[in-house]
Amino acid sequence: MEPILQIKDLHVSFQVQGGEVKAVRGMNFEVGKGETLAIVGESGSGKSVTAQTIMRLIPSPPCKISQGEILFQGQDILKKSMREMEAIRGKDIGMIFQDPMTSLNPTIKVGKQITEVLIKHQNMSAGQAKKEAIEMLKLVGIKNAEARFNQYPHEFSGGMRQRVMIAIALACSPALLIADEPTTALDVTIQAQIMDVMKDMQKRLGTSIILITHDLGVVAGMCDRVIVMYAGEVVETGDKWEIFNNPQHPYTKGLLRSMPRLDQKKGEPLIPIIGTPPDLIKPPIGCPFAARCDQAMAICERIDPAATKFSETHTARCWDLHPMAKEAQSS
Amino acid sequence: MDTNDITVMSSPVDLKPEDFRKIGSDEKQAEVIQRESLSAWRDAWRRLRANKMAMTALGVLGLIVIAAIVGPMISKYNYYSNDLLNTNQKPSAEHWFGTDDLGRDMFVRTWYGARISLIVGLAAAMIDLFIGVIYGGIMGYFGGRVDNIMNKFSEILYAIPYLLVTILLLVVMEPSLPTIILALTITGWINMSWIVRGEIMQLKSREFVLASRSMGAGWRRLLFRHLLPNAMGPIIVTVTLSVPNAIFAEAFLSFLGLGVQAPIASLGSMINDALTGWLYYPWRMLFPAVLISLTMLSFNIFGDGLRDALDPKLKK
Amino acid sequence: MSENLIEVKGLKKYFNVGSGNMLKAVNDISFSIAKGETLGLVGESGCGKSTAGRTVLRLYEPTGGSVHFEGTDIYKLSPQKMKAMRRDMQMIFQDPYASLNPRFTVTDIIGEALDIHNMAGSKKERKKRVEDLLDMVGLNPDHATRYPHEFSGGQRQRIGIARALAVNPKFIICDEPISALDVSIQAQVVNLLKDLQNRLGLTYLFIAHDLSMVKHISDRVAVMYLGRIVELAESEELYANPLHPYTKTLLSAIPIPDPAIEANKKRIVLDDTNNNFNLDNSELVEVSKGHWVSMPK
Amino acid sequence: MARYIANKLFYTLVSLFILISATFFLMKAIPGNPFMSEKKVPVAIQERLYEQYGLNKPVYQQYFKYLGDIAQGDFGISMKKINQDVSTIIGDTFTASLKLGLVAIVVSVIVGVTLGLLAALYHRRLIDNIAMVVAVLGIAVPSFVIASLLQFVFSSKLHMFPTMGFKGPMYYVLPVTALAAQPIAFIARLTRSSMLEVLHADYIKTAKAKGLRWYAILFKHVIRNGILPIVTYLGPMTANIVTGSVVIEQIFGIGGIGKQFVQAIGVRDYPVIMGITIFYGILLMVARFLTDVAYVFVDPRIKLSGGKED
Amino acid sequence: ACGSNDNASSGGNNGTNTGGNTGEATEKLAADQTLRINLSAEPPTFDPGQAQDSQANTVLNLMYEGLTRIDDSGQAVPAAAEKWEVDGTKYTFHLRQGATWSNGDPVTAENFVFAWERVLSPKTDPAPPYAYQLYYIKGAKEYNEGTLTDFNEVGVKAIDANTLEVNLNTPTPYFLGLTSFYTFFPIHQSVKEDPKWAVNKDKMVVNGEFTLTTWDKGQTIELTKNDKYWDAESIKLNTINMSLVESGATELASYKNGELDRAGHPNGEIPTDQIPIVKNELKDEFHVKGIASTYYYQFNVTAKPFDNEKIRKAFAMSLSRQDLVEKVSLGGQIPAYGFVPPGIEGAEGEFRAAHADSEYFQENYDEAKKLLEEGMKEEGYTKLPEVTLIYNTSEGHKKIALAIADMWKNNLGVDVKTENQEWGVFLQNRNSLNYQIARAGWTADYSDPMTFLDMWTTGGGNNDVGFANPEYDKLIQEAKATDDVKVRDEKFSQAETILVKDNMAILPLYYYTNVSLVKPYLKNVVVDYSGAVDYSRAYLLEH
Ligand SMILES: Nc1ncnc2c1ncn2[C@@H]1O[C@H](COP(=O)(O)OP(=O)(O)OP(=O)(O)O)[C@@H](O)[C@H]1O
Ligand SMILES: Nc1ncnc2c1ncn2[C@@H]1O[C@H](COP(=O)(O)OP(=O)(O)OP(=O)(O)O)[C@@H](O)[C@H]1O
Ligand SMILES: [Mg+2]
Ligand SMILES: [Mg+2]
Repeated sequence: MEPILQIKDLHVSFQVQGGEVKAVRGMNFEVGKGETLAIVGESGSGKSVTAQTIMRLIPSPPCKISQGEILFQGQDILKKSMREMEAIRGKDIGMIFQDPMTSLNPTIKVGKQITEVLIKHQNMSAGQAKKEAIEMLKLVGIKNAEARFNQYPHEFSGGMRQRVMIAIALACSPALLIADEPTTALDVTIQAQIMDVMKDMQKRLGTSIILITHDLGVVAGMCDRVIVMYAGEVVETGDKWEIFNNPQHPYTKGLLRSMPRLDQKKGEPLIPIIGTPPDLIKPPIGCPFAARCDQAMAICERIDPAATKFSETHTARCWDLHPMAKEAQSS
Repeated sequence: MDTNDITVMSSPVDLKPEDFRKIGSDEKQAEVIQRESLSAWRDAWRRLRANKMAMTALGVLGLIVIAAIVGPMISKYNYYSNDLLNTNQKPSAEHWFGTDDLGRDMFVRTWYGARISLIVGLAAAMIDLFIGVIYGGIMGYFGGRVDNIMNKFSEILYAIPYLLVTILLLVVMEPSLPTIILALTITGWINMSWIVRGEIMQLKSREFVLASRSMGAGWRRLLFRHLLPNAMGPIIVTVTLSVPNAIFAEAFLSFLGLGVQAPIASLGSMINDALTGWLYYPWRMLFPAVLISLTMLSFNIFGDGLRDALDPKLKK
Repeated sequence: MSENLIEVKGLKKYFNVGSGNMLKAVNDISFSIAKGETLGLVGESGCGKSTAGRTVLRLYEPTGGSVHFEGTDIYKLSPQKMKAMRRDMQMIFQDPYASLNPRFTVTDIIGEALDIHNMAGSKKERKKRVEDLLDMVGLNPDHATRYPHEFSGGQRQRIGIARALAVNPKFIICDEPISALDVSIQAQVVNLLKDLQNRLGLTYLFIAHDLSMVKHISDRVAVMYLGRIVELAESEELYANPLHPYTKTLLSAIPIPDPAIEANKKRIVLDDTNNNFNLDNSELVEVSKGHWVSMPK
Repeated sequence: MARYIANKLFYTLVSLFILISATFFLMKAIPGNPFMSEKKVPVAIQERLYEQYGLNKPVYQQYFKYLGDIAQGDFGISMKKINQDVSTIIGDTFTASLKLGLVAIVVSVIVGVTLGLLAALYHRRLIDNIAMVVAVLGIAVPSFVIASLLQFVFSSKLHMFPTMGFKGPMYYVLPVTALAAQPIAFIARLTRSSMLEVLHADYIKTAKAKGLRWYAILFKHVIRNGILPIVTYLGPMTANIVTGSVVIEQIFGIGGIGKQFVQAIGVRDYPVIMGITIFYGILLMVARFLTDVAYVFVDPRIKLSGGKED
Repeated sequence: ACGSNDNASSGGNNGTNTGGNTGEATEKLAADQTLRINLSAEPPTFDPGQAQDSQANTVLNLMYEGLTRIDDSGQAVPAAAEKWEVDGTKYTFHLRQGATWSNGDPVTAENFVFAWERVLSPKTDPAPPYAYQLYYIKGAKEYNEGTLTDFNEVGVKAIDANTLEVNLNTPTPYFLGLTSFYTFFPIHQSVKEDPKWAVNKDKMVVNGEFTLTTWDKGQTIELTKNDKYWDAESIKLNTINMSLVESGATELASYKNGELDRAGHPNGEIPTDQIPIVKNELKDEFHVKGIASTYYYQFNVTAKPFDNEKIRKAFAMSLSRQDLVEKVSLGGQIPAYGFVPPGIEGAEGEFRAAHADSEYFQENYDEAKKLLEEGMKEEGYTKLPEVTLIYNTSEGHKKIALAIADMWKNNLGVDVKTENQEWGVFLQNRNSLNYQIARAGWTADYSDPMTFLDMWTTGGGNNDVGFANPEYDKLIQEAKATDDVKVRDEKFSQAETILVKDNMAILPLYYYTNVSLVKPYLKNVVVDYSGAVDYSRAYLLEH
């Protein structure tokens, strides 16, 4: 599988009053052609920042990409000029933003916000673009698309806005689609419908997808591989079977445990992961999850663990997986 | 996936078994990164202080104010005595800023004029802030009939010939500084109110307003705590403009004979006096003009700084 | 269930969308919620859930209908009385970022509710309370002086929850409070909401998409479609025995966090996306005890 | 929309009526009359003039007569410019001011917005500082000083442009520059301030993610969202600039309506004062109305007719 | 004089005046005879009967021709009238044969009768404000006031097409001069058809040297040579282009820039600040000419403290007029100690030359202080009431007021507040005697002391100082009655003595001058005693 995107040792930080928020701290991963990669993880763990860094959309200042490479189709995106980036964005890499309310321009009709991309990247005429855009709106399940085409974002419900965002991102059938929590505001039927659209596109065009989500159900249905992030780092990665059936990192385990299940008995409390994630201005020197981890060991607070490999695809970073840990515990 | 470098962990340090002693989550030591807890205003002030340009500007303004107060005192001249033997003298040790067409000392007159102009400018700015912002805020916030009526009222006031009003004011009242300030304020705030109105109309549909309303916030809180602070950019720009506008309006009034009464000077009227001969007696123009420009520059830079300081998104 | 805390009757909210067209975002819905109960509200996105929630709180002036809160019709209250009432009724907004004033620090956003209802006490108490609330929703109290844009989406949502909790309300409309949260925090928040409910006797109207979560948290669930309630039942009953075709579709689409199940899942697809199930000529009928479903008249 | 316009029209008419009344009585309240001069004319002649122009009647009668005339669209004739119709005077002088003003507006919007945008795009960098110093100078230096300086440098010294008059394209350059200096400065600063806000908005990120060229983003997304304060400012500014600047018109010897107005007040040419006031009032209200309409185009979230919510 | 030392050098390096030295003695006419001048305001009317200001004067003098014209020596010379006979109060004018209007009609005596009747008729709408200039004619005043209704009884008659007979009330030595004034200009009968003819350049039928060919309202006025004018041969200018710029500084700048051929009085003004400079820089082009106007302050003799004569005198004597003209007003003005300015005809030559104003009072600060003390004692003041000097808004007036207030402070020890007032407000206050001291100025209507002195009679329309002196009234009455120029002169001198020396109702400051800049190649511009300018026979040399 030939990777379309490779991220190597990416470090991203923000200058804020009182210091530097180290939002991404040494990310490494790659996305294969036609593959769907899920990024799950704690809120604030740097998922969106990573995604936006790939698009070079992070505002700088205050942001700084202090280290690392992002190879897209073999070329380092971080070295590209603004002009070259413009050509890539929207056409080669599409992006769905997390916050639908503020991500649509409030003063431009929804339809126009879609046709814009079509005209720019597909060289369509205005008329063609309009037809295509209405198609797109229908595709993402917006009823009465002709009328909705001429409305403004504030006249849409949250979920409808998000669907518009999706339509924009899908409009040019990009080679890589980054979807930052595309369906959080959608009901399950629409969500399923959109997932179908994405899958269909993937099948037709071999699109690669990075899907950032909290919904492990969506991950289960949609993705090939999963990256679990915590505090700016990848703590576990594997294909979905490995992650769901054989999670290794305590955070991943915690995540899966905390999901409500339909068959769960009523009144039974959910099992959350206690505590809060660390402040990334001063990230812990050891394992970032140590403070919340009931398996934490003395070493966890001192040294950030390296990855342990379980299979070609499955790795996790935890001291508990270290051979010495078992020894220590058994002794 | 780091497949190449890590198969089995290679540790940078020697690990001892006790390192792997379980401590659990309860023993964790949450890092405490105490940041001083500041109110939004104090936070803004702190950020403002960090802005060197803005602080310099503030310093310059302070110096100008001090000089305007002290300047006339330290000179042996006063602002009104003529010296017809020494008219239009170049700056010298005797007269630091030279003399004007009646031989009056320009140094004293300049600082004295700065005093008047600053009073006029600041008064106008205050009025702009108090009347203009509140009036515009109310128009924009309530909309509908309130807006219609208040808006039309401001338009009428704006369209009534200002000169007539001023002439009448001066017939009715003593020509004095308060009268002029009154004349300037009758319509001075209107522009501000319109700018604010537009901003508020735009802002009031934002969701955070709804959120605050859901908590029971009344219109005063919504307007003053939520909407106006978010309209701070244009407000500050308008205020910083209203200061020179008032100063020049005063000069224009003097030009029409309705401003401060000679021999009292204002920077505007001094520039005006110097205008016809500025090629030959440049110092008569230079000092007041530079002082006005410096004041305005400082006001504007300070205003920009303030604007930036009040916009948390811009913070460094 | 004891007495009803809130009773909504015939609520309507139409939007004027220009050229004389009315968008019937909420079209004659009625329901009631008992004290200490959680009513889940699910439905297609855009079907009017948020609008219904906002109208119930009188953030939008209703087009018709009434809302009785503890027996008083809140649409008839004077502004002063309404303000006092708002202390008891709170809302967690769907869009975390837009609903936070970008110029307020987190302290001020949360503290504002305290200020409005004069609950702050001294500065120190206010700070303490804000920190407690942040802690309660799983945010680092050290972040109290930050601004909304410095937070991630989920963190912002938690700020919104803390704000709603600040005034110790009796009734909270949770407009998709957790959809922007990561799962571990979702669990925290849901537990927190439940815990608060148990401790303080809170009542919720819980709007969400995540049907598993809705099922988990709600006592009863209402399903909305095109501005109307099409089905309303005890949550166990609804999930076990959905009657309305839309409900069935919805339930069949729930994603299950298990790749094995997902791989073989069959979902009912509405063949006609414009299907309105003849709602204009339907009414809610109680088919079994507490189970109402929309049926053609 | 039709109801909205009818409603606005009604308010505008009422406002005009109030404006006319207020100005009329104000004008009559100030000392002096059109026939005063240092060298007085004999009482008999003066009284005949009063009679001919209706000034011998009680003020309220003059007022009602004026209202009657105005209702029929009759602005009367000047009391100083003998036998000249007020409408002709307004027409003639307004033409000059309008030509000059429109050019000045176009220049100030283009230059001002460009400067402001540059400053916002290069926030806290050299270009920002340069643009803002230019802007501050535009504000800090009074227009009469700018006008005199321009005159000195470009006509007296460099002989590039004529000193005065208003005969052809070359005659526009200096007065337009002087006239536009302050609006440029103000627009630049307003633009910068509001664009800074817009540039940080999420939807700009979206636009970038679409791969739009920077100028497309600028023109289609950024400007429109940040233009509102400029639109507000533009309304009255247009009314002001096209009705002339006394100072600029005096310095460059242009017979515009601004100069005309101040002169009319100076000699108490009542019909001209009233005529120009009404003219200006209408212009202002139209400009403000258009501003409001423009608001909706600029930002569809703004509701014109409605109040708060609903 | 002042400041000349600092600016000596700047005068040297600023020699950009176009054509300053090239005119030399080669009297060769320029090919393009276009004169470019400036009017600081647009003439309010082109109707000679309605005109009343100096801008209209300049233009109307070029477009119309009266019975006489004033030449550069100030004498009335034949114009529309070829010759005339004077018999006491009866004047017979013989009009020039062959003179025509611009439409070709002959200029007849009827045109004059028509014009004068129009000015005097109470039915003319609006009433011509200067009708009173014709009041010397028998029955004119009565007709104008409506007490006489038959115009035939007014002393003006067209004997035949070319003979106009005029009868006056009393001997009026300056009447011939008056007939050159615009109110006396003839009007073509065609104007009857359109009451608004004077606002339409195509309807103006003129008999003067030039016709109005362009009137771009508010911007420019252009006159073109009238080929139908009887003496068209001696008119060399083809076109006169008038810009309408109010600002003196701009006018001067365009003059220096070569856009104007003449700048300054009477149609514009050289800014005071620049006078010393241009005087130096453009020596050959700088012209100062005394004119028959007086700049003075007037006391309200009915208000405290100036109801006391000694106090008035003290104020008048404690000034240095020399300083004022040399250091403040700067236009080469002449210090005034009387009211009638130089340039006004007396019995033999100028009135002022025969009756020196230095007789009336001298500047003497000690004397002034003494008088002030005495005056205060008389009134029982321990402290002088607060005194305010009012003036109408103008840079020049302001400077003078401030300089004078300062002199009073230094020389008399009195603090005087100065207050500038908007023109209308100022006039109103002055008319209603609502002031203590006020600025004033008076320009001659005709070259005779009468124009300065009859205004101070008790209750006179322009007597706005509250001055009332029966003896004075009697002297003026007597002067009006006699046709003996010597007696008149004597009466005037006595009256002025009462006005200034005895009563000091007014405080003379200086006699005005006309300051102008004229390009050396512009020749034959005539400025008369009153400062009125006549460009009709000017011409341009090659430059
Ligand atoms: N503009 C900014 N200034 C300062 N800090 C920022 C900024 N943007 C993001 N951060 C910080 O960077 C970290 C990562 O944020 P990011 O938005 O990537 O989180 P996320 O993983 O997408 O979370 P969520 O799932 O909640 O969206 C957070 O701690 C956040 O506070
Ligand atoms: N201010 C408004 N003006 C016009 N139409 C509106 C407005 N607000 C909402 N609507 C419309 O009302 C309908 C219901 O919107 P609402 O936000 O209540 O949906 P929702 O059920 O909350 O959906 P979601 O789950 O996507 O948030 C939508 O069709 C929307 O377009
Ligand atoms: Mg995110
Ligand atoms: Mg919603």
